[in-house]
Amino acid sequence: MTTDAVLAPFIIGLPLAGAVILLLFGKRMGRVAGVIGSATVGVAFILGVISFFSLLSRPEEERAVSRHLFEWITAGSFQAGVDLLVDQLSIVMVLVVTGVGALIHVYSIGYMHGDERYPRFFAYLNLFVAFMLVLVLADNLLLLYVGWEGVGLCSYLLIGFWFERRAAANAAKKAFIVNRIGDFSFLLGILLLAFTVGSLTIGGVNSAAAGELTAGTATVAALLLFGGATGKSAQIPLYVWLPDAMEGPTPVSALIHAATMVTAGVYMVVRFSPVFEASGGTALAVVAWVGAITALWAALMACAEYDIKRVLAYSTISQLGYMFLAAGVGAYSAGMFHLVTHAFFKALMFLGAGAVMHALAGEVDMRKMGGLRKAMPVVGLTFLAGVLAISGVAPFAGFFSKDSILASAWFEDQYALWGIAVFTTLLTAFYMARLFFRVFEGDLKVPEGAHPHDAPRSMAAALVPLAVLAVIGGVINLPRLVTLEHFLEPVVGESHVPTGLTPWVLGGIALLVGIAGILIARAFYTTTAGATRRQRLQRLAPWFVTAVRNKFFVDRIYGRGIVLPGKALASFSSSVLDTKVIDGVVNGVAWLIGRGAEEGRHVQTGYVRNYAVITLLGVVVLVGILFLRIGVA
Amino acid sequence: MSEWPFLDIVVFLPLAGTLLIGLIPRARVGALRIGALAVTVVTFLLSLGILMNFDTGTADFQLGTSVEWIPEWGISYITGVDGVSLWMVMLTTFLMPLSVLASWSVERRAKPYFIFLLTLETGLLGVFVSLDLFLFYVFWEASLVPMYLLIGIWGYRNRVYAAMKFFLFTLVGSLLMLVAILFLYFSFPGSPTFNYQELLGTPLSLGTQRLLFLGFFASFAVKVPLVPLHTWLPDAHTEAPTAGSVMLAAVLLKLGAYGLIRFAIPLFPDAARELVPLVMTLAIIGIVYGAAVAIVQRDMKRLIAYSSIAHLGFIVLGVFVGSIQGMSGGILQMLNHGLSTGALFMLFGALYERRHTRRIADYGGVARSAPVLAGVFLFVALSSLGLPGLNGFVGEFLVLLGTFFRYRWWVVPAAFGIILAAIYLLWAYKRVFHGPITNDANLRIPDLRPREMVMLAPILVLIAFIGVYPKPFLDRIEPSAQKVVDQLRDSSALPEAAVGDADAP
Amino acid sequence: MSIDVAVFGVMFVVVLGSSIAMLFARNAVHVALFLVVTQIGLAVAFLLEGAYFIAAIQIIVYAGAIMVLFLFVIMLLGVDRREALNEPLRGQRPLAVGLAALLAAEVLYVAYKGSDLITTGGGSQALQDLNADPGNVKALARVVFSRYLLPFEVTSILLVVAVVGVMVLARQMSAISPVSARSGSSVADKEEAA
Amino acid sequence: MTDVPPGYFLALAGLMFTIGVIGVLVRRNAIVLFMFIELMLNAVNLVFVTFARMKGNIDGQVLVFFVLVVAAAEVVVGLAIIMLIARRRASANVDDVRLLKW
Repeated sequence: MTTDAVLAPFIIGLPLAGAVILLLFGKRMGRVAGVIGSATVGVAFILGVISFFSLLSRPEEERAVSRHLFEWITAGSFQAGVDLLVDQLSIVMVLVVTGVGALIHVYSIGYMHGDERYPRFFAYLNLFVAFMLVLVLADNLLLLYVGWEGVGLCSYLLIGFWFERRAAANAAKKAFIVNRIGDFSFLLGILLLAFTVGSLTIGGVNSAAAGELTAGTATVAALLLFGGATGKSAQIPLYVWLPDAMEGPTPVSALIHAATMVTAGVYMVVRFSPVFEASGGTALAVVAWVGAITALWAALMACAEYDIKRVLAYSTISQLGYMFLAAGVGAYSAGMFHLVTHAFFKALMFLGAGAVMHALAGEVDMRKMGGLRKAMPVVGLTFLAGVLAISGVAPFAGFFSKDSILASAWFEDQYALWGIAVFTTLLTAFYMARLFFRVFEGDLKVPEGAHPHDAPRSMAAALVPLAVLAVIGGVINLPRLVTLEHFLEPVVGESHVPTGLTPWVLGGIALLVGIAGILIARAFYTTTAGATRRQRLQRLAPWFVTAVRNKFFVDRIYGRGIVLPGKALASFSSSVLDTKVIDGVVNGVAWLIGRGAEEGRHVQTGYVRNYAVITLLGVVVLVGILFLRIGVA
Repeated sequence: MSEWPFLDIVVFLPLAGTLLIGLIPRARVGALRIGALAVTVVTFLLSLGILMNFDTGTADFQLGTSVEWIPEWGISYITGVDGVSLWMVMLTTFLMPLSVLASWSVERRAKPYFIFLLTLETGLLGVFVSLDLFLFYVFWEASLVPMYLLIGIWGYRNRVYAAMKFFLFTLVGSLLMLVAILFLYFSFPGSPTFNYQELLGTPLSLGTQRLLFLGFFASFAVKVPLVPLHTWLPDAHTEAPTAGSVMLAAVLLKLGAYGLIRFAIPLFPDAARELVPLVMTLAIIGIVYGAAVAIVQRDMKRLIAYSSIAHLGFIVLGVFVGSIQGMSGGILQMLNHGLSTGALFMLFGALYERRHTRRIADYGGVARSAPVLAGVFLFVALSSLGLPGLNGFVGEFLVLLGTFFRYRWWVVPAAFGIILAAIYLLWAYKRVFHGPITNDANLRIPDLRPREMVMLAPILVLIAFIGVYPKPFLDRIEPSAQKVVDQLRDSSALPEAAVGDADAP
Repeated sequence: MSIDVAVFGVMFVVVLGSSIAMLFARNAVHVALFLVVTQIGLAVAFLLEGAYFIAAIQIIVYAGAIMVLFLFVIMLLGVDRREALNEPLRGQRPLAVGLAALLAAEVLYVAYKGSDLITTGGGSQALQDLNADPGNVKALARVVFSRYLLPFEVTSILLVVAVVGVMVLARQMSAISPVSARSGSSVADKEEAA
Repeated sequence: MTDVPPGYFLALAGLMFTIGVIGVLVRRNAIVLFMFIELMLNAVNLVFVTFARMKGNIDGQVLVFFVLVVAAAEVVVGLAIIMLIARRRASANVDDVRLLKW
């Protein structure tokens, strides 16, 4: 067996073991828990790197190894095993998950310091990493589903980590349930594929998609799977849980709600790209449009948000939209590329935001902050790297990945999508710069009683490497040099970036738009004149501002339109159907019998002579019957 | 070794154990508990003998005995297990010691309590192993009485109403079944017999089959329970003492599903086939309705009771879709539901002992004062809502898969039930365990005690084990499940919709 | 023939008349006396039908012992108590009379239609022979102590049980008033006489 | 022995029985009630004797003998009970004893 196949179970097993140990014995460990938690993920990362090089050492066409561990569910002709698949795509995800995961673990040692449930936090984080690895390493749709729901569970646990806060508890529940709605669709997709393909292995599904699967089935299957992705990756219409999920501790937001879990949807779409392709355009178009609209939609909301974590959350939704847009136009490697770079810079920014909160006693409202760059230079600088990266400023990582998405859209002749994406780029640059200027630039402004200090060592230890990656992460896919694209080709198919002037022009446009966004934000948010300009702008379309500030009323619509009627229906069932109708019938029958007996017992007068008359009646009737039956003579 | 009549010993050991309990003076509650625990543990250990001697490869009945009882009327004592009843027997013997542990706080009239509990065990086990309709009916009714007394004497405030309702619902159903049994007995062409395996061949017209099927179905549908015959369940669950709820949910409800698999389908296959749409409709209504109603319950035990209705809907759905996946999944789900709902009742029972209220609104923030309890509860709740990797998922997935293979569209409302399950369980969990502590009484709730951990640990291990490696369970279920599926399916009329049929939806 | 018919006719009138008189007698003592008359009339009927022994004990036990017992109890409870004329139960009287009339019609119909049917075996002649040869009492005794021995013995047990039962009741009665002990024992005495 | 047809005796018995029934139904004094029962028993006795004549054997008369004994036992116990009740309630009216109503 090859090194990578041997290592795969251990890559999952290490964090899992860490989680179990921490859950069972964490209480007695104290601070060691953090070290153990980080170490398991760190070692898993090293194993991932070893596997990566072991894959690289093999010829290109043999870079996919599957390993059957044991049979899982077998019934009749249906079989699903616990099989792991290590190939180019999964190893990239493994590296991102374990790499970013390890850094965030380290960061959490500092961030969660002093929390009473410190060991529990690392147990959950480890468990999350384990499930995420199951998700990406699964060679089988059903096992992938295990990881898929497993990360949802960990997300639930971690969002609700501070469950004493009502908001956190609600957000956790909301996240899980909204995800479940997506999973409902995902599960139906799995059932459909199990039925039509007969096997749930990735190879089986994808080769069936390339072969016998009809376009209709493929479309339905792809859309059902994508329904799951909209839940997990927070796309329209199921994105509503992600902003609320910011109630969780910041490392959680960084790891789960920015870098890894939310990208699972993108990974899944890329993984099953043949199914999406087989639908003959419909499914991909839906993916692309949902992605594009989500990107724009979330970006708009990010512009009006004052909670720094929520800005980042909307930004994540928006960036995930980009990734789906890429997948939708068939640029899978571009999507994966953006997934990787996004993991770097978004995790970085979340951690930076966490450092700010840590320094300001948990304050998240950016209106109460300002000029923090001088107080916390490391954080400020690294955050700036993230902002530039996401805004698509060359040569930061985001520029390359975003540019390749934009270019793909353009070359697929999806100009409308391209337009939306470019406009979103502008918005992205704007709101990120707005955030940066408000928090880090200008005069020092902190909430009362807070003593801003720079990030402690463990936190900085995570920030700096991530900042470096955000700066230079683009190199993994430098056009025509070392390319991720090329590496992924055997899995996702060739991508054809045309040569010539156009790509350069497109790249230039993206860059200019990004810079423009930053400049607009600068005009609005750094000077005192900016404030009046802002007000003047808002007066132009006050209804729009209201709509954006209220998140387009989506939460309220869902609440009033779905949750309330649903609850009313359930209440009706419970208090009317069940207790009145069904129990009414039951108790009614009982009442009727009781009542009848109550009335009927008055026949028992107690007068012997009365009874005797009845007896006589019986005798007369009986003799009469005898006459009728046998007659006389 | 296999010459030992393990099965019969296991069935009657608890009843014999009541004699032991009878010898212990009433006042020595501690000794009574230990005695009951010892009896149930020994029963469980002996039942492992059944498991070990069970031959995986066959769908026939095994390990049983057959003696004539009242030969004049063709009544015999015939027992035996197959893949379906094996797990039900194991579930019963497994949960019984845990129920005794859950009854540790019973002080009032402890002696009759434990005697009834043990009698209940014999009754339940007897139902699962009887292969003579008369014997089956005797056990069926015999299991009813101790449960009725457990609810009626040791229950909570409204216990008499609940016990009465439980008793009458089930009794009305089982009387219809008795009529059907007698009818079947008299229509058997050979020498009169109640022997199940001989009766299987009784030639009946479709009309007769339909009536007799409905007779059996009435009894089993009440026990399952299927909507709209379910309203006894929330009351019975709510008012029953913890161990009563556990046994009620974990085993008693399975009697219905088990009866459908063992009797209703094989005895009247044509009628069963014809009435599949009806039963499936009821099952699906049960899934969605039970879950929806569970959402708005204010009483935790009621909520769990309604969740049982939804889960049992899944089981019946799986049993009746007529595919091996559905049937295996349904049977496995019987086991799973027994474990997870049993554990939920134990956990909530533990919480009740601490706070003496069942109202969800009286709780809040309990995870802070009792973190282990909260964690275990969450684990079990996740199993109940079908989180992949835990046991509930395996069963639910197989049921859905089986349903999809035969009746594509029915799967949508059934799967919708999974969303609802997440809603009611997590919402309730949030209200009980999360959030700030608003009620000072919740401030100092003691965490799980060692006894409770011992009681729950085996269930938790099994929940995880079945979730990760259900193969040993499915292997033993499959031959018997296949047999019933074959009986339910008219192989000439419906082609095997096997996995791999590439026809598009 | 003629004398028999005449005796029957007189007996018929006396029995029926005194029975009806029982219905209308207000005083319990009168009722009892009418009953005695009826029973004596019946004894005549028994004689007519060749049941000599039965006729004898009818008079000795029934008209004698049992009726004395009745009178005894009536005396104990007070002789002059008369029943009220009104009927508190609505519809009781018409219903009773109506239903009784129906019953009578049915019975009379049977008597009219079926009296010949059961005349089997030897008929009156055979009975006459029995009365002649071993004699009525002997014939009766033979049957009682052979075919009906077991019922006969059971009857004796019944009598013992009745005696014991009455003694128990008498003890309860003595708890109510001391006078009653005497009446209890007298009942037992009468019983033995029977 | 007479040659009056048995049917006449049966008719007499039937009428006596009916009168006994009416008496039981309309009279209220417990002792009187008892006497009417005796009347009915007597009517039955007459039937037995008549049947004995019709069948030509003596068994019917034996039955009368038994009826007599049973009647004696019944009267003894019955009267004792009536006494008991009459002493407790100072009344021999059967309508006064109706504890077992409803």
